[in-house]
Amino acid sequence: GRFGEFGGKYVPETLMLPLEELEQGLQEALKDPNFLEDYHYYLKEYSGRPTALTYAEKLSSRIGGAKIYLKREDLNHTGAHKINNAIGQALLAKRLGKKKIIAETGAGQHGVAAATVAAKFGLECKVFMGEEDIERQALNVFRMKLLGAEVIPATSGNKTLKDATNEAIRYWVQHCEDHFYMIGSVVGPHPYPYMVREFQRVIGEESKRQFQEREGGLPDKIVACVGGGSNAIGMFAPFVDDAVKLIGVEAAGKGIDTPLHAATLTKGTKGVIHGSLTYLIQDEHGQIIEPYSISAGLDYPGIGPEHAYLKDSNRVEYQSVTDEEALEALHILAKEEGIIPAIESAHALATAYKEAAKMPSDQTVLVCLSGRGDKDVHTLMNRMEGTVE
Amino acid sequence: GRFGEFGGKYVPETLMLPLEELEQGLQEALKDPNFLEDYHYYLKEYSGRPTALTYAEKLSSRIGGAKIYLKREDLNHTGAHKINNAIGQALLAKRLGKKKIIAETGAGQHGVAAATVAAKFGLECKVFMGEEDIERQALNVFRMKLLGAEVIPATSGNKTLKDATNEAIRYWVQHCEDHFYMIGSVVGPHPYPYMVREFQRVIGEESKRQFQEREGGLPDKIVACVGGGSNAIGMFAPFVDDAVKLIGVEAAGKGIDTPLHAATLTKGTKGVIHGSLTYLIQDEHGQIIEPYSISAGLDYPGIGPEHAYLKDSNRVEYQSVTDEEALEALHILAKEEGIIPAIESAHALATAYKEAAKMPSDQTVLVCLSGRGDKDVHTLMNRMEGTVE
Amino acid sequence: MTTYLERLPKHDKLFIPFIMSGDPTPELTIKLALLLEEAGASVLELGVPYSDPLADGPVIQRASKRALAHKTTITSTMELAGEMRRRGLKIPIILFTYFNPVLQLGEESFFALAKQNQVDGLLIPDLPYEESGRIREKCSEHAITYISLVAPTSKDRMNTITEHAQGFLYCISSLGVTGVRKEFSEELYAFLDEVKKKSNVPTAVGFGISESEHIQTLKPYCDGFVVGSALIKMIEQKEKQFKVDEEKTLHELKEQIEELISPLLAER
Amino acid sequence: MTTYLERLPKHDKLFIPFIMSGDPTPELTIKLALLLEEAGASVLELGVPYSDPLADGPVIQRASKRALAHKTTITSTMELAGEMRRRGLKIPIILFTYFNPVLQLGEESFFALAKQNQVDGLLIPDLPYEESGRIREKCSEHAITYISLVAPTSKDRMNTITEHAQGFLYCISSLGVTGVRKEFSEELYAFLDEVKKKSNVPTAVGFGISESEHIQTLKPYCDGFVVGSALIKMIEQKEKQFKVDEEKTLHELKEQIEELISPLLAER
Repeated sequence: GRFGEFGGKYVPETLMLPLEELEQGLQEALKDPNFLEDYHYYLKEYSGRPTALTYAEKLSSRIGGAKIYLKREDLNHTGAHKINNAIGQALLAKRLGKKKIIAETGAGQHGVAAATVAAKFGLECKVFMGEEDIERQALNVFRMKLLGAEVIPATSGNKTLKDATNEAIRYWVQHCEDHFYMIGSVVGPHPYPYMVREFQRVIGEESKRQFQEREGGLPDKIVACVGGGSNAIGMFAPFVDDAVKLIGVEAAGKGIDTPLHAATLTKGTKGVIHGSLTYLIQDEHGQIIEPYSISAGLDYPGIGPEHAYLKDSNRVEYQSVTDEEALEALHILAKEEGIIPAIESAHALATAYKEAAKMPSDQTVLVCLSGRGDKDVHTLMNRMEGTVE
Repeated sequence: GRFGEFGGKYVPETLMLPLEELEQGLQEALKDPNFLEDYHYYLKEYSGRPTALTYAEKLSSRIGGAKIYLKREDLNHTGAHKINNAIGQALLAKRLGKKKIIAETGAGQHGVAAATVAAKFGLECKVFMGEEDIERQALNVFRMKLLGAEVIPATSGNKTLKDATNEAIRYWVQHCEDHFYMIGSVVGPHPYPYMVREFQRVIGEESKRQFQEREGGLPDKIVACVGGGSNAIGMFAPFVDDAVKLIGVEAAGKGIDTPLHAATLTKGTKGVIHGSLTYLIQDEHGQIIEPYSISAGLDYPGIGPEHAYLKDSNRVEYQSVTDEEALEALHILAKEEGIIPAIESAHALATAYKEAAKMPSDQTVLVCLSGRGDKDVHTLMNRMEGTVE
Repeated sequence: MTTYLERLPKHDKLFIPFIMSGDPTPELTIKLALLLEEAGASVLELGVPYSDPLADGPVIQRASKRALAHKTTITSTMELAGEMRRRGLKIPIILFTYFNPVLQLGEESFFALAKQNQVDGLLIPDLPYEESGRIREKCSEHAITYISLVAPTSKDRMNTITEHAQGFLYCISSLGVTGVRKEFSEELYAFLDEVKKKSNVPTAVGFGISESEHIQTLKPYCDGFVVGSALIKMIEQKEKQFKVDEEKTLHELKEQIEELISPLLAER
Repeated sequence: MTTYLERLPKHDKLFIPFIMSGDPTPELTIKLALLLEEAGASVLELGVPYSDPLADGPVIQRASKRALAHKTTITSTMELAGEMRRRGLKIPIILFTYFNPVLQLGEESFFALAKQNQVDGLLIPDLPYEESGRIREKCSEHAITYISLVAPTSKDRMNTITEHAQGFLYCISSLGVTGVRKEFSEELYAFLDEVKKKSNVPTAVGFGISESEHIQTLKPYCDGFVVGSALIKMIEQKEKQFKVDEEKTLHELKEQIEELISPLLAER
């Protein structure tokens, strides 16, 4: 249950049995052709996979370097890669005989994905969400309720994602006998980081096949944004043993030299969060610090333990991108390609532009466009009032 | 340029030449394998087609009759079938050497699609939108601007879709030499209803192929909502010569016995609107009456002339569904399948449920899920305040 | 029934004003018609207000809205024409209407009313040649002059249009819907020359004629002028004034019109 | 350094109160510790406040928040333990802390501080047996008692846990995070019986012990009780009172505690 020194199961004793059962159930499921068939059936017939691989022709020529390809996770049902994992875990929950699921959510994307699969597969669903986030993301809250989920406000701490996760874990501790906890990213205690990777690796697998068909080889560089890190792990996993440069992009918020960032790998230190040993943003006394990013999906104080490992083993390079850079990248994509990316994904784009500009035109950069930006339009409107006219 | 007695070109003399040029260019393009290849390339690699065909298992069992399948146009880039047509017309505009496009929009879905393809294909884009709608659909207005389009308020009449269309036509009359008018539905003067059908028939073609693969035959009934009617025509076209019952669903608003509806075929009379002879909602003096529906995409006083023909020739049955019925259908789909449909599409669903309930379980109903409901969440929130808790 | 041609005053250059039936009030529409005749109008274009006037600019759209507020319909407009006749109007009246009101009224009623109210001609801005076969036929049966429009974009269509033109040929002065414009393009002169050469009936320039300079400049290229938006704008600006002192306001309006068309009057 | 066992008073049944370092103030934490000893506490569980106490219910979360507002850290908590010793506290002190503060402080500093401040034991609620190998080793090097928890869901893990238990074995009275509960399930009795049978150290029931009836009911099934949330709640409710009349408030608190644990005191 470790990636190098990272990962593990730092959880209350009560959860050890549920985690063991989960791990065993997962291992069996991943070896069961019927389970995998079901999983791929729903990815295809329900979520609309394979998602497109879009060659961003106008963008590439504007950037003036490598050819930029976009893996269009925004075209998934519910608008982001989150659904891949939610489908996988929902099927697993059913297989394990659990009729009730719990999920945590920040901006609401995983909450919506969880509520969605709960509806689809007939599960009862409770979504824990920080009270602050509930107010900021009223639309997603409404979507979840429309889908039949119960949204439970997390009132502790700063009332955001970190606290919603704490509350979800607390609830799970008390109700683990009949509840399945559906974590939304490659974080949490083992086997979650492993499980979520396996349910997200379809991103990279499809990309590899599609890229082969289109370019007859592998991309030179792959870029993905990293909050908890599930879209990045899903994209990177099938390429880890290939000669492809992999770049993860964290949120630098107002700048990594300010206190307002979410650049866990760049600025964090080793510690335990939500059951896993990884890098995190904390003070000298080991108290976790609330991170900041304009992107609600990236402002998580920890990071998936596999990313910590990939960083320390130098397999993946991690960069960071500020709010401003991400917004500029978003605007450029909207104007050049007619695609409004999620602000999360815009972080990956900003780095991809920088990298592509330095590369010759016969090389290629593949970006994981993890989600669509519709959810962010309110944020963008508030932020850019008057500048888009 | 007619469907039976319907259609035609009821336009100012100034537009006759542009329409002739358009018709000729269209005919050539539709015979040009390169054009078709481009069109299908962008449908696939940009918009993510083929869209999924989802078997709504839980829904079907709740309804308790025929198996219900959903053609998932909501999974398209920008969230609705509108993009199919926008891609086609944008490619045609480029082929005809036009660098500027005009579009009209009501709720903003076609406006967003037009702005999207304008960005993607490097065209200048002006979107005409009623001043009322601009206020009600601020998010879509912002999306269009983000995509680089200019949104021009239509201040005449009731300041909604009908008036935006009038303004777009007026602007086109004055600027037809270098502007391409991208109509969003199967309405307007010939060749628009024909052209938009050809660019939307991919919906039906894919459905036919996918249905064959999944069920080994054709569906027994196909249901689609009808405002202008492009998703319905696109879905129906490839099935018109087959033994499949086709049902179009109009918006009955508060009820077809009230003045507040948009049931053009059910309650309208023959007349001319936006260049086309068709059924429309008008008073005894031939003044067009503003229609009503909770769905911004269905409250159009006219209807595509081909629908008028399909009604009069009895090939398609047209029913109508009230706001209440559509909302109930939306809720049911959300809770049973984890899909929040556009309120437009929910009209088709309401009828599909009724039909399916009357059919044996070995029969099938195919519903065109024309778009996703994210855009409607504000409307739903206002409408259902307090009822979803 | 007297025909269009019989009513037409023998002027060298035609002045064809457009007013909207019911704007600002039905009664004033009649007075305006009589005033225009007095001011030198050769033909009256009488507009039927329409909910969706897609060939018209904002000025005429507003007039349409005002007229609809007075419950003006295609029927009441023709009745108004009859009333104009009863009050002595002699010049031809061309009914300007979108196609849909005609359709809804029905052919039979339409032509009965036209005849009864001595309407001389019909102009339908959204009915191009290709769609107008049946109505042209009916017009000629009922001795109603069917007015055609020709635009700079008509090109190859010009021959057909000029061939079938009756009464006068309405030449669209620029691309565009009706409205007030500042300048004319070089292409316009060539276009007007060509139309004039081909046409068997007088040619009248419309769309954007708002200053006497326009008339002065374009006079050599055509046989007359349609003045719509500019006139409606004058009326609109006097809406309140009419209520205060109708006679004086009508008098002022007449002076403004005479000033506008002075280059035509000078030749009479 | 005196060990846990040497400090343990020889009571039949253990009373193990939990208080949060720095709540409501560091000074009061010391006074509360002394009061608890006086009231019959066998062991003191001294909590280190943490930003993300995911094994704790809302009462202890609030205490954590109050303590953090006083800038309480793992270091200052151990120093507070030292001060308790200086003021005469004899019973064993178990430091209750989440793993992350220990990690950040570093092993060396941690054990140096623990020794220096006469901390006797360590309880880490988010460090299950599998993750605790190294810290157990270090604890035993430094003669620090490592307290283990066992839960009804431990099942097959119970043997391993009981085998390695030191000091006392903390039995989680129900599924769940710490908090105040009303009833106990049948399974709980079976679970406690089993743990007691297997354990070589005293068993103490915790999580939800909030009324003397709980203690009365469960007494036959265990060797002692951990009282956390119920105690913190009493302290919380007296937060203002402490500022008005500290001595009187402490006295009242002591009476409340004695009332709560009366079934234990009755046996002493």
